[in-house]
Amino acid sequence: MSQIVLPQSQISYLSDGVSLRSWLLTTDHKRIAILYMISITFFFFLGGSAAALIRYNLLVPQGMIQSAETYNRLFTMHGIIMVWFFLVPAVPVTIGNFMLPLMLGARDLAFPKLNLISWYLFMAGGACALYALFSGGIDTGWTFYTPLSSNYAQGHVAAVVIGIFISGFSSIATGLNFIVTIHRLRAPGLTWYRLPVFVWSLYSTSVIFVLATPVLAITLILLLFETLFHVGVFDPRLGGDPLLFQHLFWFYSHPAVYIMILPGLGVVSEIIPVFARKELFGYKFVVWASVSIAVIAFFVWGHHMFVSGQSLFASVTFSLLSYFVAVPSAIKVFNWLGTLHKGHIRFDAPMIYAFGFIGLFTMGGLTGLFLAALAADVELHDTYFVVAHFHYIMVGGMVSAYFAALHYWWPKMTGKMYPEMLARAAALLMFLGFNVTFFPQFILGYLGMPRRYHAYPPEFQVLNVLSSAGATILAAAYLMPLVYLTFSLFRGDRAPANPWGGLGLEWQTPSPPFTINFVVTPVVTKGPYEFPKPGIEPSDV
Amino acid sequence: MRKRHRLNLLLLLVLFCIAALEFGVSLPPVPAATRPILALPAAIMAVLVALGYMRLLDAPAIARGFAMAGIFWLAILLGLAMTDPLTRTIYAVTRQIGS
Amino acid sequence: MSEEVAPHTHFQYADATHQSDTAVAGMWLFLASEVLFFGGLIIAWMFCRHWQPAGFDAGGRETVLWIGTLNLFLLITSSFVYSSGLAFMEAGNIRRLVQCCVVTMAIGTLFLLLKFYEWHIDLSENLFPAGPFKITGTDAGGARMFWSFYFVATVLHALHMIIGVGLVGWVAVQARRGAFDDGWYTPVEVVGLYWSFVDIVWIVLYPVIYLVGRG
Amino acid sequence: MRLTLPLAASTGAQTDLLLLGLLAVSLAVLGLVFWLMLVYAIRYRHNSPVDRGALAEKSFRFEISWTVATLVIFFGLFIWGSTIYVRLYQPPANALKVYVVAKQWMWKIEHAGGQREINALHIPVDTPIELIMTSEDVIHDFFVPAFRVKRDVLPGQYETMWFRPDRIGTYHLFCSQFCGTAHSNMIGDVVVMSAQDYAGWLTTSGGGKTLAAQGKGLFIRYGCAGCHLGGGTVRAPSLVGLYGSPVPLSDGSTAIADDRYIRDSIMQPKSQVVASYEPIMPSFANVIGEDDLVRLVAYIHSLAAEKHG
Repeated sequence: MSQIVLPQSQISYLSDGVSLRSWLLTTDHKRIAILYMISITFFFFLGGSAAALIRYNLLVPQGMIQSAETYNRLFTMHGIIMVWFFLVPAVPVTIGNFMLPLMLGARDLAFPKLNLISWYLFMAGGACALYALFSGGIDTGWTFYTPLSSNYAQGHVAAVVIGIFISGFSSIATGLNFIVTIHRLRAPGLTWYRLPVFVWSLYSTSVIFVLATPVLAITLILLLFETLFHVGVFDPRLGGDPLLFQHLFWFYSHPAVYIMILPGLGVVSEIIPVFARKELFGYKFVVWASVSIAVIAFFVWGHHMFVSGQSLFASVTFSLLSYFVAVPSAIKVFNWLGTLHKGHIRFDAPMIYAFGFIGLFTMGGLTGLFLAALAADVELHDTYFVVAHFHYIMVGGMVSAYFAALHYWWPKMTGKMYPEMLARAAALLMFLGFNVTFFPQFILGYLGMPRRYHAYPPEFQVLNVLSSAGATILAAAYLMPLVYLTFSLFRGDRAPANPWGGLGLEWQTPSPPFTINFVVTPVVTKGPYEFPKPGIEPSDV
Repeated sequence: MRKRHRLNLLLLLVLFCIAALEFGVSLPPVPAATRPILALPAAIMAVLVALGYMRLLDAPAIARGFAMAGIFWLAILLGLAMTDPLTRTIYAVTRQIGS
Repeated sequence: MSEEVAPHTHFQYADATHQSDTAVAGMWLFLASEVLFFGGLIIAWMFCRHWQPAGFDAGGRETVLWIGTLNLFLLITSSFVYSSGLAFMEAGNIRRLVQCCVVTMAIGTLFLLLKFYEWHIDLSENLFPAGPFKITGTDAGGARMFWSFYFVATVLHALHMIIGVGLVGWVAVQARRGAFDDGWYTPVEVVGLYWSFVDIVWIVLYPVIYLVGRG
Repeated sequence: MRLTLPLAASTGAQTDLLLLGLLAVSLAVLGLVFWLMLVYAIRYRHNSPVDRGALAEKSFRFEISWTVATLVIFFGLFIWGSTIYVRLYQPPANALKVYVVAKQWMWKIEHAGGQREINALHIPVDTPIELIMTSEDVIHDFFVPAFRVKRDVLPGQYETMWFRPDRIGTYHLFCSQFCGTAHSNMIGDVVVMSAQDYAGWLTTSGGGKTLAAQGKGLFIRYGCAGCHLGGGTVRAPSLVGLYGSPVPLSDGSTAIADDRYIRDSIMQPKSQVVASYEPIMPSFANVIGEDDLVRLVAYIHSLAAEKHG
């Protein structure tokens, strides 16, 4: 590769070459973040439409969609697309890719070409999975439990498994890139305890990316081998153990749910101090809470298998460990409240999303305690209580944090301000729609309605109709940002370099930033949240 | 440079000895319970190659950190997962499908 | 940060050693993920062997022991050869490095040829788990599973070996083209890490496949 | 539309108590978080003139206090949850055994007296019931919300679950592990009846020969009697009085001859050979189906009663 001449040009990364080729072969982390954002949004609305059809079907006890087969393929598609093609990559690859080098004062990630390969792997995996899902799909649920998925499933299990397998390498590449960048490319003076908490949460997420995803890769290879040759690795009739698949699958999938939530925790820890104009309460505790979540996340996967025939000793061990992993999340919530105490809170759109996040994430976390208690899990496992629990954390927590981050850094990424009033309305509508959709499901789960049911007994209908109604409000609330954010690209007024008064290095670059980020590498002297005396207007900082 | 070559050669001989030992130990019939000791020579050889040929000691500090992380997480996967089959009291009955 | 940039250094690195240490750290992290990848295979092997000890031993006895053992010694030697090639590189002796790379590639190819020959023997003896299988009776299930692990593990290892041989070849070509000097030879180091790691994987797989069944 | 789930099994009372306890803890924490957010949002909003006072208070004390508090509460919940869970693993000896065979998209239930039901389970009130369940294809899950119990049903091995119903009535039975196309149709009714009604149901629903009686016929037809009833040329362990007693095995260990041991010895005889006997018994793995196996096990179970009886 020829030697790179250091680009001296001061033009922004958006207008630095407009040909399709300059976008599709870019190694600029900012452009790759934009490419990812477009593909993430596509997958989000695709998975969302599958969810809408599921809620449509559950309006009546016998199911609006005639064939149960179609319903099974719908919820499997909803699960696969949302987990692997929206939630796992969501914040790290879009906001993380864009902001990490800026926050570190670096010019790009450690391995720019690897970053582009990561996007292409993600799209290749996505294309492969979409081909399978649209040419018939599969009816195994996103968990692929054997022997159902290996011996009894009709449909394109092999093609979907290969698609997810390829997209797994995209996660490993991104995680590897982030960890090495955070270690090696920090600006002078930027010590570990001066790093913004979002960088710490990206670091913890990347540790899980790199160390959990390979186990998913080998699990999918073994599943593929079993599906093609029926040799009995997971088939008890030939001597295999179906619980082995569940152990291997959940060893990846539980840390994966922490991959999904940790960046959200980082974003909220970034937004609350800025909009409360007050230093983050207990910075070191919040930081070490993120890192300890990344480590303990690997000890707890057995709580998915309390009633699946796992041994008594293992179940009791995993129940204890599952309670330990809940403690760091509790510490974070208390520290956010500590930050709000005696602050100067401004309720811009990102802050409304952050408040929504705290409320819904706390509810999600607390219902996790229900499922970690062994005897309660016997009653609640595989019912709508579990569905409500993980939607409170994934949709109430993660998606709210994604929208919060989107609105918080939108001026920096696009150089345009979003319409404030519309954004606040969308945030409140999303909070309302979400609760109407998913709170009834807690009650349905307690009443014993099992998951993944195409038809259900009539006594559950009222709550299901309520939930479906909420889903329509939620769908409307998701469409609003799509409209006004794209609208702001063309009509939005120019964004100042630092609209919110944030102290991170990313706010010291113009909006949108140059291709090389910093003409002169900044030197860091203070911590990330040492705000000047309160009362000063943010824009004149 | 000469010292490095001598070290490499010495390591090669040590590895050959351990490999030969491992091969030799496994020939006489050993009761099933003690077979996991075969993991010992393999682990020693792996560590020797990592320290000697991969020069883990003079690699940057975080590289050593990543190596330790890999081993630690592997131990979690193997250790915690094995608590289930080892303590599962009910018999996993196999039904042979005659080939 | 000085504007003139050392050769081969990407614009986001301060200097050459900064970049080479980063590359080495990046490779070690990738190897940690590979440890988990093969670790998943090992836990699956431990699980199934726990439920089917008799079947696994029956399957293990059918493996071709001499090829496995010869391959073990071959790979250890190849690690030694490549490592001494790296030592020559540090002293700036590129000709020796190219020779060591060629020898390493030769050993790697010999390993692969032996492995293909072993697979040929196994397939001819109906040891592929699907379809007609050599071992029948109560141990058939366990042996069938052993052989499915054998093929998954050896195919994955062979793929890693093929990539390794390709990488060493790329290093040899670059070295002959004069891309490296004693000031900058990071790719040689990084490929060395990958090659020795593939050797370690075989060191761990060897007893699992060949010896445990025969004990 | 009701919002509470009636309890129909005395073994479920503890679980209900635990659920209430968890709800109380959650509401307390939630209330604290929501209240604080509301207060801070109003009191410390941007332009409110209220005095902010000393800003930089040490955070260490707060951190340790709420970390320790959460640890203690969580540990308590863990202990409470697992003590109840352990009891699920210990069915009482006198429990009424009912065999359940799950098949893709139906529940086949067989009572000791030979009665067979599809997607329905009739049981007497106030007697501990132990379900011995296995599956013929994929993983299912026997879930009765009213009894607060569920258990995955794995193919190729027995899973047991027990409860003591204490209210007469009909309750839902769901399959709660996704098992394919008609997963949502794999439901049924659990009918808890008084002792007299149950006895009446037993006779009217075609009991006919008991499971054990049918098992005796199979015991002869499959040739087990040839070796195990003595008098034959082959030396084989006697099965009289076997059920429930410890069996010395050839590898030195001893196993308790319960349902699983008997089933395992029929399907894979060489895995646990009785001490001082040759492993010559052929495997009946693909000869005997799930239903016949249940009858054979019931017959061998009845041989034990013969000795004690």
